[in-house]
Amino acid sequence: METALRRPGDAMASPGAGALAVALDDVSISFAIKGRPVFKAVAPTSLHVGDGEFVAIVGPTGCGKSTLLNATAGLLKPAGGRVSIFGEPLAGLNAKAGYLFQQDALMPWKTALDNVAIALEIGGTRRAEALAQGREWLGRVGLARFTDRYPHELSGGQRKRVALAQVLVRDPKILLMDEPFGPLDAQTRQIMGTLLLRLWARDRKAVMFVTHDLEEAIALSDRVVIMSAGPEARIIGDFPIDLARPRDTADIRLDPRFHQLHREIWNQLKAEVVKTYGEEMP
Amino acid sequence: METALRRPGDAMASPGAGALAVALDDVSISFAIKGRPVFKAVAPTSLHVGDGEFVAIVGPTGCGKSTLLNATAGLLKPAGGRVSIFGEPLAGLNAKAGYLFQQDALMPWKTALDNVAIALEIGGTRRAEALAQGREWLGRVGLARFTDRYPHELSGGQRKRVALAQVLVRDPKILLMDEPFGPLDAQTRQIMGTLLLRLWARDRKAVMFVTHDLEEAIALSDRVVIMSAGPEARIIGDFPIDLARPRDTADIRLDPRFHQLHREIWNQLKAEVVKTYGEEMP
Amino acid sequence: MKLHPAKLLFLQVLVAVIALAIWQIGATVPIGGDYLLPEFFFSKPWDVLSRVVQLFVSGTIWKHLWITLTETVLAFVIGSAGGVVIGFWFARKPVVAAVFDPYVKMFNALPRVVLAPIFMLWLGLGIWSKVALGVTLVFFIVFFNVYQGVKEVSPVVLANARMMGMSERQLFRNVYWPSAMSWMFSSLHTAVGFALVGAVVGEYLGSSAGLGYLIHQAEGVFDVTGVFAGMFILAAFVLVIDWFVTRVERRLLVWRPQAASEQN
Amino acid sequence: MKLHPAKLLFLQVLVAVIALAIWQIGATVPIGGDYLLPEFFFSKPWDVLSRVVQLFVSGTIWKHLWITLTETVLAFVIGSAGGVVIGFWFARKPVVAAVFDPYVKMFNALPRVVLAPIFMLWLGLGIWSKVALGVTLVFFIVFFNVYQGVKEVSPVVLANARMMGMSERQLFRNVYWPSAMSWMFSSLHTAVGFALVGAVVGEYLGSSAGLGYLIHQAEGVFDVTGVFAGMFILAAFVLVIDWFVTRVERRLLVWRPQAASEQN
Amino acid sequence: AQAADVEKPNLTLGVGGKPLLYYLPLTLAERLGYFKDEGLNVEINDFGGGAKSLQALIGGSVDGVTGAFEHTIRMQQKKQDIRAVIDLGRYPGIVLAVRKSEADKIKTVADLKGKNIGVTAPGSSTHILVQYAFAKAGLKPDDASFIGVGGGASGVAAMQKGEIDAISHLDPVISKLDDLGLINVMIDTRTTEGTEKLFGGMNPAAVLYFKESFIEANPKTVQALTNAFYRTLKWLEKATPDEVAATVPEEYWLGDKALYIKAFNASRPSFSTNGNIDEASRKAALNLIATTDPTIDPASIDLSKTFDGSFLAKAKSP
Ligand SMILES: Nc1ncnc2c1ncn2[C@@H]1O[C@H](COP(=O)(O)OP(=O)(O)OP(=O)(O)O)[C@@H](O)[C@H]1O
Ligand SMILES: Nc1ncnc2c1ncn2[C@@H]1O[C@H](COP(=O)(O)OP(=O)(O)OP(=O)(O)O)[C@@H](O)[C@H]1O
Ligand SMILES: [Mg+2]
Ligand SMILES: [Mg+2]
Repeated sequence: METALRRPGDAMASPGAGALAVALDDVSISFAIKGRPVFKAVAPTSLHVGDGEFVAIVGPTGCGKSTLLNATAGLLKPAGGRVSIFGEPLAGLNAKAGYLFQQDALMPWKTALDNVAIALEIGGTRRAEALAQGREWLGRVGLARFTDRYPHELSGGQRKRVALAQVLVRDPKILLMDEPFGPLDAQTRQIMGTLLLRLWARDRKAVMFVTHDLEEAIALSDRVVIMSAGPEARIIGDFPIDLARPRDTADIRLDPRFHQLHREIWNQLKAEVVKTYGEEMP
Repeated sequence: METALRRPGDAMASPGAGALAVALDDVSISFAIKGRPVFKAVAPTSLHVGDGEFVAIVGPTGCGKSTLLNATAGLLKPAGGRVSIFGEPLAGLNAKAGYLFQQDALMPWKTALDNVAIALEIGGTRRAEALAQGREWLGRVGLARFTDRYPHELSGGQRKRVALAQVLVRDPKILLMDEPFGPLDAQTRQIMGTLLLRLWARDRKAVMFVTHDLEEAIALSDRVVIMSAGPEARIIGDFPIDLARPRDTADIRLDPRFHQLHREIWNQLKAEVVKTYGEEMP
Repeated sequence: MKLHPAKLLFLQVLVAVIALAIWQIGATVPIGGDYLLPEFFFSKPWDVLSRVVQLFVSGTIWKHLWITLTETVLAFVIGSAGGVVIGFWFARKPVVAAVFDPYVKMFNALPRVVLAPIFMLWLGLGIWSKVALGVTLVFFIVFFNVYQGVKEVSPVVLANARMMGMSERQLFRNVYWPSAMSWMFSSLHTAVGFALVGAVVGEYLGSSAGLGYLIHQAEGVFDVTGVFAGMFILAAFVLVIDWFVTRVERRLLVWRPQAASEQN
Repeated sequence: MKLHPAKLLFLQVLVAVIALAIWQIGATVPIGGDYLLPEFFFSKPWDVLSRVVQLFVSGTIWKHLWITLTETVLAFVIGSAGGVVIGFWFARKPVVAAVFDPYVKMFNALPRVVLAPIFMLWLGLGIWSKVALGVTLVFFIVFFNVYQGVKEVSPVVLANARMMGMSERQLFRNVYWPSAMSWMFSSLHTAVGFALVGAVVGEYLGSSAGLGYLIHQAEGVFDVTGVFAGMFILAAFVLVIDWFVTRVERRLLVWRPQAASEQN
Repeated sequence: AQAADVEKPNLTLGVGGKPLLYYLPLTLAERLGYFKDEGLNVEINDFGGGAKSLQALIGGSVDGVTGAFEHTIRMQQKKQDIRAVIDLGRYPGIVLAVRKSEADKIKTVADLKGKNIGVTAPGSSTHILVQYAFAKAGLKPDDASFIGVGGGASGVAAMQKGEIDAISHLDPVISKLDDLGLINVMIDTRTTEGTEKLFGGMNPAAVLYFKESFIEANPKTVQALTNAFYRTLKWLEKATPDEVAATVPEEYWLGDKALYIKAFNASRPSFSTNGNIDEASRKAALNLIATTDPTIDPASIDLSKTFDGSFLAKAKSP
């Protein structure tokens, strides 16, 4: 398993390899729960994401993926370890990152369009320009006809796509995405994946992409990281994806190398998930 | 396409076929939006679910799946058509149904265990008994160690599983499930699917199961219903799944018939989704 | 469960009629030798109504009404603005809030009646001393609610907004303010009444005009009819102000899903 | 941004010291020939403090304090219980709410000072007429907040609970009540002060004991020191009641995520 | 004085502003222990004003009230039978004073036209007195604007800030203003001359009154109270200012004993010495309110029902 963590081709994962967008070094995360011992969600863990690298994170439910993203975003203070962003230790919020939350996070008092436009406006973009770009982005995620709806008037998948537009329109250097395509149908998922890859190819953002769909993880990313079941979750696998770019998210699934990778990662993941239920499942 | 709707073996879908758990006849659903023409989400549509039948509903995001479940639950009044439950026209809430919502719907002021136990307590079960059963169900969904957590202290997938336990513990005659396994990893999904099937096999509930995962839909259900992209969404495909029961949700995917069905349904679905983006995608 | 407006109006009038009937009977029909609502303390509805009409017909009321209106509106506006600003400030600066918390609560507990002489000393006998009294009532109601409202902002929405890079000011405009709005309006509905109470009590304690002055004068000569007429005008008056508040509220809260209890 | 308790206490005391210093200077150092806080109206902090001490040492205060405490607690409990019950009732019965809405608002606008004689008529001179005054203040604050709180219940959580088959009563216990709780407590914090204000104003308008009586007596003979001493005791007093409310609140709201503004 | 056999040994008296010098006999009777001597246990309830104490009497919360004599007349108009049994103050004790800086411009009542005049409350006796003076001077009631300034320190504040040009008020406000050198007295009904000048005779002010029904049901109790007050009046007649100051609670000294004694000396003549309200005084009182309140019909008032002298007579000859 150690070999999985340190593969020869995995230069970017090792510290000091130059431009690291995100460096989590020995980061551990705990939650204080009233009247209970501290819950150690994530054991000391290191994860390095190079500038322009697309890292997918998979792991059993409740292992600590969201928690890890929260720490990278600066929303959660790790119990131990260091978080560095482009070489600088992170203090406060991570201003370089855009974060697509797992939960609904749209402002309910703004229409879909305003929710997207505000992301630009706070950066100083004029309103007319922000609205134009917002409209364009909503079109890209397939919501051109829903611009003036309030969040509660949208379906779950539609809200998620508004949130996606909200994050992407700002064009951040680092993208943190927590199950961005969760409530979307397979077809829409692929379309969105292609959209994301196109954007990423243009100016090579660093991406941390949490998903439960292993195929999606392989199809999109440069590296797939596997977390063990919690508590005290750790990274137990780190697989570089050596599929050629640019990729077509649909066609790539026919590639034999894809299947080989899939099988390899799946086996490790499966063992891990079974552990979660080990004693508990009926 | 008409043939897809009325297949010879599809007796249960036709009206008057005896014990129908849910009968939606020419149900149409509209939303009033301020300062805009009425939004016709679902065009007059009929869907019949026999007693003990497991129907999966798939369709592009935003087509009206949740809306259809809401109408069946009695939470939403259809603009037209009739909703009957076990032959009776539905007035008010559907007391026979358990509904797993797409959104977070746990009571934030109750622990996971209390959230499950309350579902029994309101039916008159004594507290001690309700707690015992709640604990057992939380164990079944893999959360035995999280019984006394409040919802905000759980991960997205954990919350969903608490909600699942909350619905299943009541043992309703009709199950309405809106993307119940959405935020779960593939492995946990299968475990939960198996759990659901076991339960269903025991006392043959009627199930309406919304999912974006076509493989899951086929693996679990007796029938897969496809909805067209909205607005004015309709049911445009109705495929009986003639795979043998009992099924193992993992092994069944190796069955050649499974693949055949998958391809068949997929082709129709794909065409549908592309329509949604037709003019809009960049 | 929506009522037809005409039916609603009918029911509302019915309630008024029943209340007036009870009043009339209580004031004129002795029950067990005693009046339930002795005329000396309660007057009679018909007398009160005709006095109200007379006040309006003779025109004497307008000047008083105008003064009280000015005071009420000023107290309401200043008090709620203050409550909103300080409420937000406290909510965003936990240290400030923690330090001043006991003092705010202490001030809230001071009986305003006792403060009247001090306000008169500082602000004179004109409308401002009455406005000040109203402000001390309105302020605390709005303050506590806004303070709580800001703390109730959804953590996820807030985190999202902060990740977008919003400054404190932008957060205020785009998150805290709209989110605390329903709290604010809830407190405003209470505050409208209290603004008027403050103004009237101020007038009552020292003034030369206003509804409170009228009531006080009537009380001094044991003219209960006059007192009730004054209170009646007062009450009708607050409905008008509240109607404006409700309109603004409807306007600003369009984004809300229909209230849960109104569905179905 | 959490303060160390000792540091917090230090800052709080500092604020008090600064305020007292300003008071002392304003009362004793003439600015431009005039005193900012003339002693005749404001007394001097030191005098007030020694009067407070004297009141406690001589023991005269206890009787008054006890009476006012009883009135305040009764007004608070009855007023909030009424506000909660009627608030829930109105929120759950839109028709009732719509019909009575204007009347509730009208009553909220009646100056309590004018109502005092009526309460005395009905309830006599004992504590109950004072309690009634306090109740009319507390009730409306709690009522409006609970009413709004119920309407703000998350529609999804409510729909889920209803699908479970909860009866109206079960919904109340398991959904509306816990959900409206933070609204309720917000209003309770305001209401504590108003309960006391009501009690004191009642005493002020007619009584033979209580803090309001003390203050009224002192005021009648220009004993500002006495007035301020009374107000000071009053204010200290409300902090104690509020402390209890806060404890109950903490207890009942354990399930809340840490308030958004306190994170980070 | 007899003891023990009163019908109602525990009773409550109402008063609107107990510390006022206007009600000094009440405080004295209490502090001198005269109620106790009569076998009475008196609880004194202090109200926000005279009107409120009267309302408490009508409402039945108090048994008797020390208040203005005019209340008995007004209540007759309202069909409430209220009777005075003993007079405590012969003169109203109200002072109309003008601000010093205006004194050279305002010399007579007629000069008050168009000015701002502070009164304790609109409709109160201080207001009515000015209106009476206006009527005598040929002015209309609304020829000046009357500002209610309340009973306490607000009057002083209003005068200090120059917001009122004249004030019609009672002690201790008047003495305080005088002490501060802010006012010139124009009409002083604390003294015999001042009162006679304005009313042409006496004009009873503070009295002890009851509901007729109460007097009927509790004659011995009323007698005991009358006895106690009569004894107080006699004590007061002879007492030195220092004795009075020593008898009242220290808090009543206005924070300044000298000021209290000054105020007492100014008011001294206004306290009744014999407790009687004669026919002329009653007429004067009726004349006062009838002049200023058009709703009072003098013809319909039976003045003999406003004062019941039988108790006083017994108190004088025990
Ligand atoms: N605020 C909290 N307090 C206590 N425990 C928490 C809190 N937030 C998360 N946890 C726990 O930490 C662990 C990791 O949670 P996290 O949300 O990171 O999981 P996840 O990997 O994102 O899971 P999922 O795929 O279900 O979203 C879980 O066991 C969860 O119960
Ligand atoms: N309250 C509402 N007001 C207006 N339009 C609504 C409302 N709720 C849903 N809609 C619209 O109705 C359509 C169907 O919504 P629904 O939530 O049923 O979609 P869905 O099939 O569940 O989608 P998803 O897979 O994304 O959850 C969508 O276009 C949505 O915008
Ligand atoms: Mg997560
Ligand atoms: Mg949906």
